[in-house]
Amino acid sequence: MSETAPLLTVEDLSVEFRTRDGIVRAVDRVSFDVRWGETVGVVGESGSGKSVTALAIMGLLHPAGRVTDGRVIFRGVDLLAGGEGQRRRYRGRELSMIFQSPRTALNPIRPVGKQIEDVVRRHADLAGTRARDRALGLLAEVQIPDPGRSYQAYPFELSGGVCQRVMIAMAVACVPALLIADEPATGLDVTTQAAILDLLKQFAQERRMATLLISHDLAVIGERSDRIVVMHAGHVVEMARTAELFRAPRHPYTARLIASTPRPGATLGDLKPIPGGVPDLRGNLPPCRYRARCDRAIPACDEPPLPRVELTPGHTVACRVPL
Amino acid sequence: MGVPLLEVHEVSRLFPVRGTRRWLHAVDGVSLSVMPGECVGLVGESGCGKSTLVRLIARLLDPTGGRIVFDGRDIGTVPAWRFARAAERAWIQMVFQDPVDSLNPRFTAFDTIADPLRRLGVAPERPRLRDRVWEAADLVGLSRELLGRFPHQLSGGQQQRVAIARAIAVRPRLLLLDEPTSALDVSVQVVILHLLADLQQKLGMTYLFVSHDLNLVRLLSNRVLVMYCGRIVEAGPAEAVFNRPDHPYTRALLSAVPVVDPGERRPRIRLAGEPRSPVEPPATVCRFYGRCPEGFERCEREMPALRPIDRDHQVACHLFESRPGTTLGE
Amino acid sequence: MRQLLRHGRYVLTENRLTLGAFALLLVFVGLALVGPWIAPYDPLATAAAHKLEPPSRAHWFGTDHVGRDILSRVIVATRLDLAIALSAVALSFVLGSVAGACAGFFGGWTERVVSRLVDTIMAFPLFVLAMGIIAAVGTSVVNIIYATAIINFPFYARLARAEVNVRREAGFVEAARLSGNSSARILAAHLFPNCLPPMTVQASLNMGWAILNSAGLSFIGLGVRPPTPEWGIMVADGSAFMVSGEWWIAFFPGLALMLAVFCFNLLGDAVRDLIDPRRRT
Amino acid sequence: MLRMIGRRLAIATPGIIGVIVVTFLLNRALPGDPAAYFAGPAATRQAIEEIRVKLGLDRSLPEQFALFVRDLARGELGTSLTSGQPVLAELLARLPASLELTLCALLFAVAVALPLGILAAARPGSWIDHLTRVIVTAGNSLPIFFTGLLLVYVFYYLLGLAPPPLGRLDPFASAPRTVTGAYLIDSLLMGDPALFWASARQMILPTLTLGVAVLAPIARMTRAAMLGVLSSDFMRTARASGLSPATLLYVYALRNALLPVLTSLGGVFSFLLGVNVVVEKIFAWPGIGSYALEAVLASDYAPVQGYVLMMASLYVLLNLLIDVLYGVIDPRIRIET
Repeated sequence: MSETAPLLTVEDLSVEFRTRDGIVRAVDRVSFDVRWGETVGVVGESGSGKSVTALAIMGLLHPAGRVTDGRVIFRGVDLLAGGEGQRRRYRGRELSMIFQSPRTALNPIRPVGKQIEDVVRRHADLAGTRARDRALGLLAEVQIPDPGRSYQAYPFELSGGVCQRVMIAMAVACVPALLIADEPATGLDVTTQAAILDLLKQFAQERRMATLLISHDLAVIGERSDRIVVMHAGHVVEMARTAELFRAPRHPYTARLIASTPRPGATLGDLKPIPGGVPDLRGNLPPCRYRARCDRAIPACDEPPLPRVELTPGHTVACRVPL
Repeated sequence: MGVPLLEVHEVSRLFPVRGTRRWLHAVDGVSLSVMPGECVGLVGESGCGKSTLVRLIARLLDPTGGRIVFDGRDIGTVPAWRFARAAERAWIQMVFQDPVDSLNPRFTAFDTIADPLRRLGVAPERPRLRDRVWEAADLVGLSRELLGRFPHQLSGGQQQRVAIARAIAVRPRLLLLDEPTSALDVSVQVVILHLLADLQQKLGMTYLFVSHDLNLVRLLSNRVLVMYCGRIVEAGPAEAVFNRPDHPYTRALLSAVPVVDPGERRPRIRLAGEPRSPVEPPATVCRFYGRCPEGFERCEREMPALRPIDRDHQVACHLFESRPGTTLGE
Repeated sequence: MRQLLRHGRYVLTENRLTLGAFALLLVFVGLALVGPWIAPYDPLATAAAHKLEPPSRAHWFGTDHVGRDILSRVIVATRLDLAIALSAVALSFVLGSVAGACAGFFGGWTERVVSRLVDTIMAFPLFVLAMGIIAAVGTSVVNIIYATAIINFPFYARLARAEVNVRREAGFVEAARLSGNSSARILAAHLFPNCLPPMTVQASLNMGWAILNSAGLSFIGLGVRPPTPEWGIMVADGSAFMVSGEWWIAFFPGLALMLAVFCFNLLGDAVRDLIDPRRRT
Repeated sequence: MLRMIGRRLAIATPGIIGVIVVTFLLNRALPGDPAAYFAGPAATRQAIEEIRVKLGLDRSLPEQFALFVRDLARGELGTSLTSGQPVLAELLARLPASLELTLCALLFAVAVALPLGILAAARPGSWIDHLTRVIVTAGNSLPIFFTGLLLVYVFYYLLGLAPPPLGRLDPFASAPRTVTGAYLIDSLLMGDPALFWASARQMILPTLTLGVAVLAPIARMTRAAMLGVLSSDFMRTARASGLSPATLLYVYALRNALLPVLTSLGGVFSFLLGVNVVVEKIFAWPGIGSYALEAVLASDYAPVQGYVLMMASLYVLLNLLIDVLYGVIDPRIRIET
C-alpha cells in the first residue's frame, strides 16, 4: 500500500432517510479525503450532515437511512461495496469511532474495563490475563487514575470526562489508522474538553493515527485540525488548509460562520449573524442549498449542478461566485 | 456608586443526597451585588452551583442560609411557593437554557407570552392584553403571524425569542439569563446575543448572565464572577478578569478555551484529577486544592476568603493574601 | 390541530387493520345503542321446543339449553359489557390521574398516602382482589364496576405520578412559576394537560383489559346474574356443552368478546401512534 | 447482597401490612350480620349472640383487628363452614396443584416468547416480526376462558387427542405419593413414567391455555426492550468497535433487554395467579382457585380470606425474587443501595 494515496477517500457520498414526512436528503454528493496521519476537521451547524457522513463511512447508519450513491475507499478497499462482515473486520481494528455523550455510549451494566477487554479480545487475539493486562494498560494510557479500580467501575460511577477516556481507550486499543471523533468534547466542561482533545492529539502524533474530527464548534475545529471541511445542509461547501480557510474563506457561508463565532478580543459588534436557517432537506432543493441565505447569489446559481471549483491546490469551494 | 439593585449575602443552599444522610453543598456562602443597569457575567463549569444560585435569586428555590436583598427588601425570607404573589415577582424574570424545555408544548406563543401578563395582573383585560403581547413580540423581533404557533412549529431561534418575550413582557428590572444561547446553533446565537444587548439598552434592564462559555460572557458583561464548586473564586471587571486572570482556576479555565487563531493561544494550564465532591466538602480546605497547580500547605488548612486585590477586583486565594498587591509571576 | 387530523388520516389509511378496528368499533357502538330494537328475538324468551339447536336460518347463532336465541342475546349484551368497561375505566382514569398527579407534584405526605394505596392494591394479584371485593360486597353491576375500577386505579395513579414527576422540574414549569402561577394552577393548567396524551393511550389500551376482567368475573359466577344477557355468563352457560359438542353456545359470545377486546387493543395502539409517533414499535 | 434483600423486604413491608388490613376489612364488609349468617337460618337469638362472642364480633374494630393479626401470626386462618376443616391445611394441600400449573405455564410462555421477541427485534419487518405482532395482538385479546373451552372442544371432542378436562389424573389412576405435591415431580421420584405421562397429558391443555394468555405480554415486552437496546447509543459504540455478532447480541443487547422483561414478569405472574381460578374451573383442576371459588359461591368467607392472603403473600415473595434477580443483573441497583 503506497502511503501517498489517501488513507480514506469519500467520493460523491449521498445518504437519504425515509421519514413519515418524506425523504430527507441528509447528505448529497459529499467528497473529501483524509491522508495518513493528518487531522481533518468537519464543521457545520446542526443538520449539516456531518454525523451522518461519519456514520455512513462506518456503516452504522440508522436503518431508516440508506446510502444512495458514492464510494468510501479506505486503504484501497471500497467499504460500501463490501458486506457487513467485511466492515466488521475493519471496525475497531483499523477504523474506530468515538461519540458524543460518552456516558450513554457505554454499556451501562458492564464494567468499563471489560468493555475495553471485549475489543482487545476480538481484534488483538489476546485472551485471559493478557487481554486484561492490555485493558489495564490502555486505561493507564488514557490517563485514568487507578486503572485497577476503574477497570471494575460502571459508567454511572464515572464522570463524563472519564467515560470519554474509556471510549478513547476502546477506540485506540488496536492502533487504528483512522479515528472518527464525532463531537468528542461537546457537553463536557471547558477544561475537560481541552484535556480530551489533547489526549486525542497525543495519540494521533504518537501513533501516526489520522483523525476525522467532527464538531459544530469552529473554534475547536480551527484549533485542532490540519485541514477543514465545511458542511452546510448536506453539502461540502468549502475545503482548505486551516490557516488558509481562516485567512481567506472563499465560500460566503464559511465567511459568515467565521464572522459569527465568538473569539477573544472580538466585541459583540464584530460578530455578524448568518441570515435565514438551515433549509428543510425534504422535497425539491435548489442545486445550491445555501442559495436562500446568500446575499451574493446570481441567476446562474439556480442551475445545476453544484459547482466544485479548486481555486488553489487543496482549496475547493462549491460556489459560482466565491469571495 | 449608587445603591445595588441586588445584594446577595452569604447565601447557601444544601440538598439532601438521596439514600444517605449527607448534604450536597450546591451553593456555599456566596455574596455578590449587582448595580442597576449592569450586566454581570457568572461563569463556571457544570455542577459548580451557578444554576442553583440563579434559581435562588429568581426565588424558584429557597436558600438554606443567607440573605437576598432586592431593591432594599429582603426577599429571601418569602418562601418560593408564595413568591408568585410577591410584589417583586414581576421585577425578577429569567430566560432558560433550552427553549424546547422551557416552553409549554401545549401553549401557543401568544399564550406563553400572555401568561405572566395575566397572572401578574399587568394587563388582565382582553384588548389591552393583546396589545401588550404584540408589543413584547415586536420588541424581540417575533412576527405576529407566529404568535398562533406551538413551540414545535417554531425554529430554535424563534422559540428563544418567545421565551425572551415572555420574560420581558412584564418589564422586569432584573433579567436572569441562564445559558440563553447554549442550545442554539452558532448562527442563531449571535442573533440572540444582539437582541439581548438591544433590549438591555431599550428597556434599561439589569442582567445576570450565566454561562460556561467564557467567550460569550465577555461579549455582554461589564463585570464577571467566576464560580468553582459552590463558591465564588474571582470577581472583577470583565476586562481585568479576562486579560489578567488572577485565581489559578480562572487562569486554567481561560487557557482551556479553544481559540481559532493559533497565534492567540495562551500556554495551557493543565488541571490534574477531578473536581472535589460537593457533598459535605471540608470547610477548612480550599475547594480547588488538589487540582490547583499552585496549591501549598496553607490551602489545606484554611479556606481562602474572597478579598480585594485591586479596586473592584476580588480573588479567593491564599497566594494573594501572603503577597498582597502582587499578581502571580507572569 | 390540522396536523393532528392529517396524522390521524395517515394512521387510519396506512394501516388497514386499524381502519378495520375503527369500523368494528362503530358496529359495536351501534349495537350498544340500538341493540334491543334490532335483535330478532326476545333475549330472555325461552322455548323448550327449540333448545340446543345448532346455527340455522332461523337462529343464526343457534339456541341455548333453554331455547333462547344466542344471536339476540349476543347483540343485547353489547350495551352492558361496554357500559361496565367504560364506566370502570372512566372512574379509575379520573380518580387515578387526580391522585397520581397530586402525588407527583406535591410529594410529601400526599405522595406517601397515594403510593401506600397503590402498593397495597398492587400487592394483590389483581383478579384475586376483584374476586375478594365482589365476594365481600356482593354481586351487582355497580360492584363489578367498582371492583374493576379499583384494580385499574394503580395504573393511572402510577402513570400520572410518573408523568408529572418527570415534568415537575421542566423549564416550562419554572417559567410558569416566574410568570406568577400558583402551585395549584401550575399543576392544573400547565402540567396536567401535558400528561393527558399518555394517560389517554393508557385508557384506550386499558379498555380491552377492563372488558376481559368484568367478563371473567361473570364467567366464574361473580358478575352479572343470569339470565341477564352478558358475554361472560353466556360463555359460562355454554362451557358444559363444549365437551358434548354443542360449541355454538359458548363460541359466539366468546367471539363477540374477543372481537371487542381485539378492536379496543388495536385502537389503543392506533391512539398511541397518533399521540406519540416516536414510540412506535 | 443480603443488605439489598433486607432493603427490598423493608420496601415490601407496607404492602404486606396493606394486604392484611384490606383482607381484614373485606371480611368485615360482608353484607348483613356475620354472626347471624354463621349461625344459620334456624338459630335462636341466644345462639347468634354466642357465636358473636365466639367470633369476637362484639368487640371494637381495632380489637377485632388485633385478634385477627394474632390468629394470623399463629397460622390460624379459621375453618371452612362447608367442610369443617382448617382453611390453612386445605389451602396447603391444594397449593401444589395450582403452583405446578402456574409454573409450567410460565415456563412454557417464557420459553416461547423470549426467542420470539428477540428474533422479532433482531429482524424488524421479517416474517417472524409479523408473526410476533399477530401473536401479541391476538394473545392480548383472547379471553382466557374462551381459549380454554376452544382447546377442549378441538383437542378433546373433535380430535380426541386430549383426556377429558376433569382434573389432574383420570379417575381410575391413583395419585403418586406426596413429596412435593407436584404430580410431575412426585411421579418421577417414584420412578413411574406411566404415571408421569398420565399427569403430563392432563397438564397440557390447561398449561397451554394459561401459557398462551401470557405469551403475548412477554413477547411484546421482549421485543420492545430489544428494539430499545438495539437502537441505543452503547450498541452503536459496540458495533463501531467491530465486536462479533454473538457478543453484540448476547453480552451487550440481551442482558440489558432482560431488565424490563424481568420487571414485566411480576405483572405476568400476578395475572397467572388471578386467572388460575378460571382455568381451574374449566378443567376441574383441584387447586386453590377452584377451592376459593366454591367457597365464594357458598358464601363461606374464611377460605376466601385465606385464599386472598395466600395469593398476596405468594405474589410479594415472587416480587422479592424478581428484585433480587434484577440486582444481580443491574449494578446500578446493586451498588446504589
